[in-house]
Amino acid sequence: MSPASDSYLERAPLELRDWLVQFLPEPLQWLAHHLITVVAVLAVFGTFFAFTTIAERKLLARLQNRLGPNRSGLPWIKGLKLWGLTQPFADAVKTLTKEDIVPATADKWLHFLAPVIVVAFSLMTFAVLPFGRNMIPVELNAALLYFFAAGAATELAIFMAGWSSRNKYSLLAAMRALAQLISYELPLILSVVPIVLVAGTLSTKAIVLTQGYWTSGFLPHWFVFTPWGLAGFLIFIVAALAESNRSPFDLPEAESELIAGHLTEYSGFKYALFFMAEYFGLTALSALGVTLFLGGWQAPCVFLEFIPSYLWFMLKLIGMIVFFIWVRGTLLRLRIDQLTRLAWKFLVPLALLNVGNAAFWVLSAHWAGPLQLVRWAVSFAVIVIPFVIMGRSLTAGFAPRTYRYAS
Amino acid sequence: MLGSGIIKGLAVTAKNFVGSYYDPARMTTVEYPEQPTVLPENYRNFPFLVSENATDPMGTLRCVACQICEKECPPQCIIIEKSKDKKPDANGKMQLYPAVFGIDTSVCMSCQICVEVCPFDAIKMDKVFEIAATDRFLDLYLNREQLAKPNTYYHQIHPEEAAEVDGRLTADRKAAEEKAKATAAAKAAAPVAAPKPADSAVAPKPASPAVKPQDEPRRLVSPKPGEGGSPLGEGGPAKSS
Amino acid sequence: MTPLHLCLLISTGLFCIGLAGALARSNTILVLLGIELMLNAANLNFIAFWRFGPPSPPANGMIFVLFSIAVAAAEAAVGLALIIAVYRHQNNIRLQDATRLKG
Amino acid sequence: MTLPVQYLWLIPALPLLAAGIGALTPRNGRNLAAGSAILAMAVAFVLSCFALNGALQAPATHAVYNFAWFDLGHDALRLGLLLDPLTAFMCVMVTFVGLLIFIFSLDYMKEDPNYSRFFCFMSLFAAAMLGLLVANSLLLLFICWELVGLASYLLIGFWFHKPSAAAAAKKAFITTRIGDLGLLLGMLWLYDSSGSLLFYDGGHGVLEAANLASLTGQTLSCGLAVSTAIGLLIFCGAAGKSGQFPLHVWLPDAMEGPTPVSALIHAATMVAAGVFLVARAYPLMSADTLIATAPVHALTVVAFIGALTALLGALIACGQTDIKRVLAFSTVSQLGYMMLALGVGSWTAAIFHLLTHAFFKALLFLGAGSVIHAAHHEQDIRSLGGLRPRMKITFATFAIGMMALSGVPFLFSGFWSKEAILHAAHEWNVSPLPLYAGLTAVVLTAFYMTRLVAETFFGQARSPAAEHAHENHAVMTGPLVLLAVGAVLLGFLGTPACPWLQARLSGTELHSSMSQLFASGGLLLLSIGLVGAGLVTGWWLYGRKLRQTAEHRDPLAVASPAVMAALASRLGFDELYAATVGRLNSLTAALANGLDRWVIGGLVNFLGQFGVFSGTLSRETAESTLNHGFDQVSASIRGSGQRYSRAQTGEAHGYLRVIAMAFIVLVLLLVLGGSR
Amino acid sequence: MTTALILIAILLLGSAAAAMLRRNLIHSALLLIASWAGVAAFYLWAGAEFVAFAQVLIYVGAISMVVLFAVLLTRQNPVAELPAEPASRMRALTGITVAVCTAAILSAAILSSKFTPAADTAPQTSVKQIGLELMHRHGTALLIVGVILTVALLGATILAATDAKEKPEDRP
Repeated sequence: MSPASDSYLERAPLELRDWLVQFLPEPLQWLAHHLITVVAVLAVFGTFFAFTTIAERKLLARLQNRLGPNRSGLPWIKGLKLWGLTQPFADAVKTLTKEDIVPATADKWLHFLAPVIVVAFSLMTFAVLPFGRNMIPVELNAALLYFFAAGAATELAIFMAGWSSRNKYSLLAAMRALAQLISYELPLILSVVPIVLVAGTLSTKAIVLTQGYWTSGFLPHWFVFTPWGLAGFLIFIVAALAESNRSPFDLPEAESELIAGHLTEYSGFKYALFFMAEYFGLTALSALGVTLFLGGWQAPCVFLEFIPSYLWFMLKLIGMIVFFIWVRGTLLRLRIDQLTRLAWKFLVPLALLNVGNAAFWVLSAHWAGPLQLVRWAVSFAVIVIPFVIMGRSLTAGFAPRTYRYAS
Repeated sequence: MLGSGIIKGLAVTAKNFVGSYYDPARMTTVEYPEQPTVLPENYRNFPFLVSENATDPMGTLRCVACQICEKECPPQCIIIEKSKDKKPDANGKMQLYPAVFGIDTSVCMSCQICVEVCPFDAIKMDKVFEIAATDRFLDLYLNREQLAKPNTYYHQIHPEEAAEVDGRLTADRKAAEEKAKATAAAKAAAPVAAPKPADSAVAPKPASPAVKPQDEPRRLVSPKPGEGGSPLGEGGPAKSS
Repeated sequence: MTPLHLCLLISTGLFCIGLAGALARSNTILVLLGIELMLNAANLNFIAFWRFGPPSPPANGMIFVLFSIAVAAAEAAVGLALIIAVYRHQNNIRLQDATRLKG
Repeated sequence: MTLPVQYLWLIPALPLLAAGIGALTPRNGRNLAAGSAILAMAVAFVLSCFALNGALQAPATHAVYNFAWFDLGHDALRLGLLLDPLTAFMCVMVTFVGLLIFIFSLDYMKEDPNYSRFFCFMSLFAAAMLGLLVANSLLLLFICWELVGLASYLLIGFWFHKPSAAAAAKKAFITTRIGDLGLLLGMLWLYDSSGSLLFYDGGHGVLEAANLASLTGQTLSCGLAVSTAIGLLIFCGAAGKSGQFPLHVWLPDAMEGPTPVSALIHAATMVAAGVFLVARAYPLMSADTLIATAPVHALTVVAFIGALTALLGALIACGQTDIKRVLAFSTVSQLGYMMLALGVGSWTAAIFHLLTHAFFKALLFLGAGSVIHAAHHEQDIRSLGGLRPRMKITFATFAIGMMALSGVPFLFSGFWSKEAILHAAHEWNVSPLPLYAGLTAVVLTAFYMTRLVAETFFGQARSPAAEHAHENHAVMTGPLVLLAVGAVLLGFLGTPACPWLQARLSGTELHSSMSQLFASGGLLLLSIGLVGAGLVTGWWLYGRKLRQTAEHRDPLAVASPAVMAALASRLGFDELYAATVGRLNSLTAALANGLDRWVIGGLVNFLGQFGVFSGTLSRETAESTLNHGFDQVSASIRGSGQRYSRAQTGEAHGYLRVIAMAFIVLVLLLVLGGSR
Repeated sequence: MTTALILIAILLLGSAAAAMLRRNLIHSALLLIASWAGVAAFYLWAGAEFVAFAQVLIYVGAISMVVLFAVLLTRQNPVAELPAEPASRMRALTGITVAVCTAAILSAAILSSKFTPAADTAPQTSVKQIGLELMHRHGTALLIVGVILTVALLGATILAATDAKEKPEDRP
């Protein structure tokens, strides 16, 4: 690899780990090695989650010309406000100390298991994400498949939450959430298939490595900078928004209609767990998007490689999250039929087309010279023309709704 | 094309984001306890009782315990008990007064009907909103002492409305005095002419002139000629309607 | 006893649990799920033989399992759709009540 | 231009494609379905002509193209395509006749709401039939065979809202299935004993010398050679499909389908499939003729069955009044002829007759269809009549078909092919009976065809429908004319003077000389005389004194009412089968129920049921005369059958349990028996 | 190694057996999902990670959802949950007997057969290899499975769909 991989900053976290491990007796070293990795991931992303919540609140406020939370400071020091940055910790203390209410007729076990499962599985997805050049918790051959498999279990948890609450709102909302998650899992996975096709592997590490080149030193070969990659990225973002129940696809939790959906009967720490899992899911999907489309931990230019890879990754991740927050602050919630129609009549066909587009890209890989231009033009046309045509038919349906009141 | 609207929307919010840092005029919110907000004139919250004098609020309540508001209140949150004795009011006339006047603000829905029906301008809407309490039952039940607020406070919170009310009241007072004189003179003079009762019935009505034509038909329905002079009698048409 | 024996015994157990469920339960959904269990037992065998059996073309066992899973998915989808159709028709899903093909 | 054997699959693939298009077209896409079907058929016809051209250049060889279908343990299961003159001639015939029938249907089915479905089914049928013809593997042939059965089921039951049509479709399907069971068994046996199902495979095919020798070498305990047994089983399938004697009952009922279907399936192609199969497997069937010690030869059975069928069909045809039924029984009879020819060792004559018969029978059926269409679906010949002046083209072509079928000498194709068969039967030295049966059938054929024409076209119209009949559109008469031309000309391909067709089929040198024409002059003259006798009798009975009203009694019925009644009821075959096959069914049901009772209720219940059943059996044996016993027997059988049919509870649990039990028993048997 | 297998087996068989015994359908379904997850664990144990993840994705992610939807859509009337009638007890008894017999026979067959000792490590199979195998040797099968899945999807939709009348206000 490039000399940057030898820089001290690049190696620092790993060396720290090795240094810590060496103090332990031989048989425990293997265990400690992995334990430290897990703890590190948990700590980093736990903190990240905490600050995502405050960032979201502040950003949303600013997007709507408000100030956002800015009060909480440190305890015992009056007047020190720290721009409200300690808000998440105050929230944590609040939720932890709240009463845990379980409905009398609820299925106690499932009611308890649901938040546990949802957090456990959303954390499991972090195992295959390459956070840095040498920082990947588990190197799997079928990493992408693993990611989606682990993500699939959250649907189960949502069902369990909805059903065990013995509440009609909860159950209805859970079914709605399931319908949404299942619908959008398809475009999500389909939008990733072109990457697999072009990179020829399911391993996240290898996918990042294939993006690690530059044209004349500053044009990175990230997949998002190809026609099919851009289309895939957009589909991925839409599907990821829906998969993580974020606005404008936050129907499962629509407070105004479903009184927070499957979470109606959850309070206190269990509610916090769901909340956490949701942000973990968002973070994991954003990280996956970064890994697959935005070059992972690769620097955008050659001369910026001195900045350690994990920082680049974090930077891109934060960028993604900020974008998600921005979208949440902008768009309105969709109706359920619009939601499913968007998935099945627009995203899925487009994603399928995009798979074909990527296949064309692979087949025309040897085209050179002016043919390169043709290749780009064809690839763009294959995705843009259907987008325009299907988009027209899709928006044609979004006319103002005519209500007929009960007579 | 699909998506152009989304981009436009994103641009709008991005503008908001940037603008919120250097353009305070954009901000829709204020930092509340530090920066007080100016409430609009017509803002209302829960009712209070108007007393003429701040030094002796209980003694100078305008309320005469007529119990109209108690009967009209839709959620039935007003409790009134009449006094056994009478006290002179601001005009020096002997009136009943509320021995007990309570409002359960946990029930009150701020509809202002009590204000509308009060013939004495004795109950008005307050603007206080920092009324959090620790006891859900006792603290939210306001009694006579808590409700009574001086007329100056009324002027403070609803200046235009209070000025109009005061003007009306003083006009009433003047008219009452003139009428007292007139009746005294009439006792000495010949019996009353035909149009006289109408005049005398209208005169004590404390409504503004604009209200008068509206009141005419009511009078046709329940004509009570010869009545007048007594402020208590004013309750008559209101009750009968 | 080699691991292969153990694996095969486990799959036998799974198969027979599925069979018992399919035979004994009256709820059609559970019967279908019992059959799914039996399919899974077969898949287990594929993997067991792929791992411990005589050498075969690479990935043969896995590919069999993949196809089997795909077919099982199709079966589950159609089966459950049928169950819903039957439910709509006779208002319950007890298998012993669904004895007529006719209207 | 020739079509290499590798591309032979195109011929069946094109109609299949058309069937797919037809299946996918919406209801209003009538022209797309019909157009694609006709186009596919036309292209297939052209390709078939190319194939024939190629095959004729090397008639004695069998061009094959074999490929592996899937792996079975160590060796692969292989399928193949075969191109020889037999295949090529059949393909050309099927595509040409099929094309004309398709065109005819354009107008005939015009009113039908399921127009595109009809063409879809027709294309499917054509595809299956062509696949059957080009197969070089008994397995592929069998697959197509079953597809043909399916397509015919769909087509016969095309007007499934008519209960009779639905029943006829079911009957045709089940009856042919009985024969197919034999074919399946024969196929499995063949695979077991020779290890291959390919016909020709460079010396390893089942129809090639090495395998034939080994098959004839093995003998069963009863003295039959294995090849004989397999041949007979294969003949079972052929008999079912071709409507031979025990299994002929479905064919007349199949006339419930639309008339083009009758023409396509029951005249030209599907019923010919059985004959084709026997002709294809002829080396296998005839392999045992060299074994003098064999108790029976496969071909002998074929010959006798064929002769019997020819006679029976012709007899019954005399008593029918439905125009299509008459033609159907005539088809049965003609197929008997072909089988007879196969049996007496002249498969080329059989194929010759098959080809000519396809033309004139399709012509007759389409002519009948034209009549029916014109007369608003009036099919009873007693109610028709007087159509000759109204429908001139139809009458002319129908008359040509009639004369070809009757074997009017020299000009018409039927004469030459029939003559070839009779000639072959004459030379057969095993028994003269087939020849006599054939000669009798000649008389009867001429007789009933004369009756049909006289009743339908002459005299006066006997119903309003017949009165208002008028000539059909050119779309319908055009195919009739073309077929009529074929029905006349085709005969000259195989006259005894110049047996070009036979020589090409068998791949031998062509010896043509006029002298052969009269080599067996006596027989020729005899058959001409018999044809004349039949025509004259027919005319004497029906043409001399034309029918006046529909209710008028049939002259034959006047002459001998008993005979006529028996013929009209088709000699009671349907009733007989209803009784016997019903018994078979209830026996099977009893067996199944016995198993189930044993599982659930224990042996006691079973014994009780068994008592009832044995009582039934003993009663049945007590009945001395079969005729009288039929009713009671069937009633009691039906009763016990109903009792036993309770095994069919419809409860899935029970079935699953039986499967599991059967598995346990099987494993126990295997383990305890210690086999393999 | 073997300990892990036995643990997996206990999870697998235990949850499957419990699923078949529970009266509550949702519990049955969830326990079955646990059992399917156990099968996935077995695959992982045997070194077939790709299949394991596919199993989780398809069974735990997709089929389970269909099952749960079906359970909820076919809610039985609580009144219909009668106590076990004699016929169903009989059926359960015979069913279990048959299953036990099958188990006995199969186990006897397994125990009496001899296998050659296997390699210590799992055969090395990369995802790419599986993909190439699928596309080359089993390409036809893959196509057919694709067609089957499509047809099953359409068929299931048609079977389960109700032909609801479109109301004017339901138009988008």
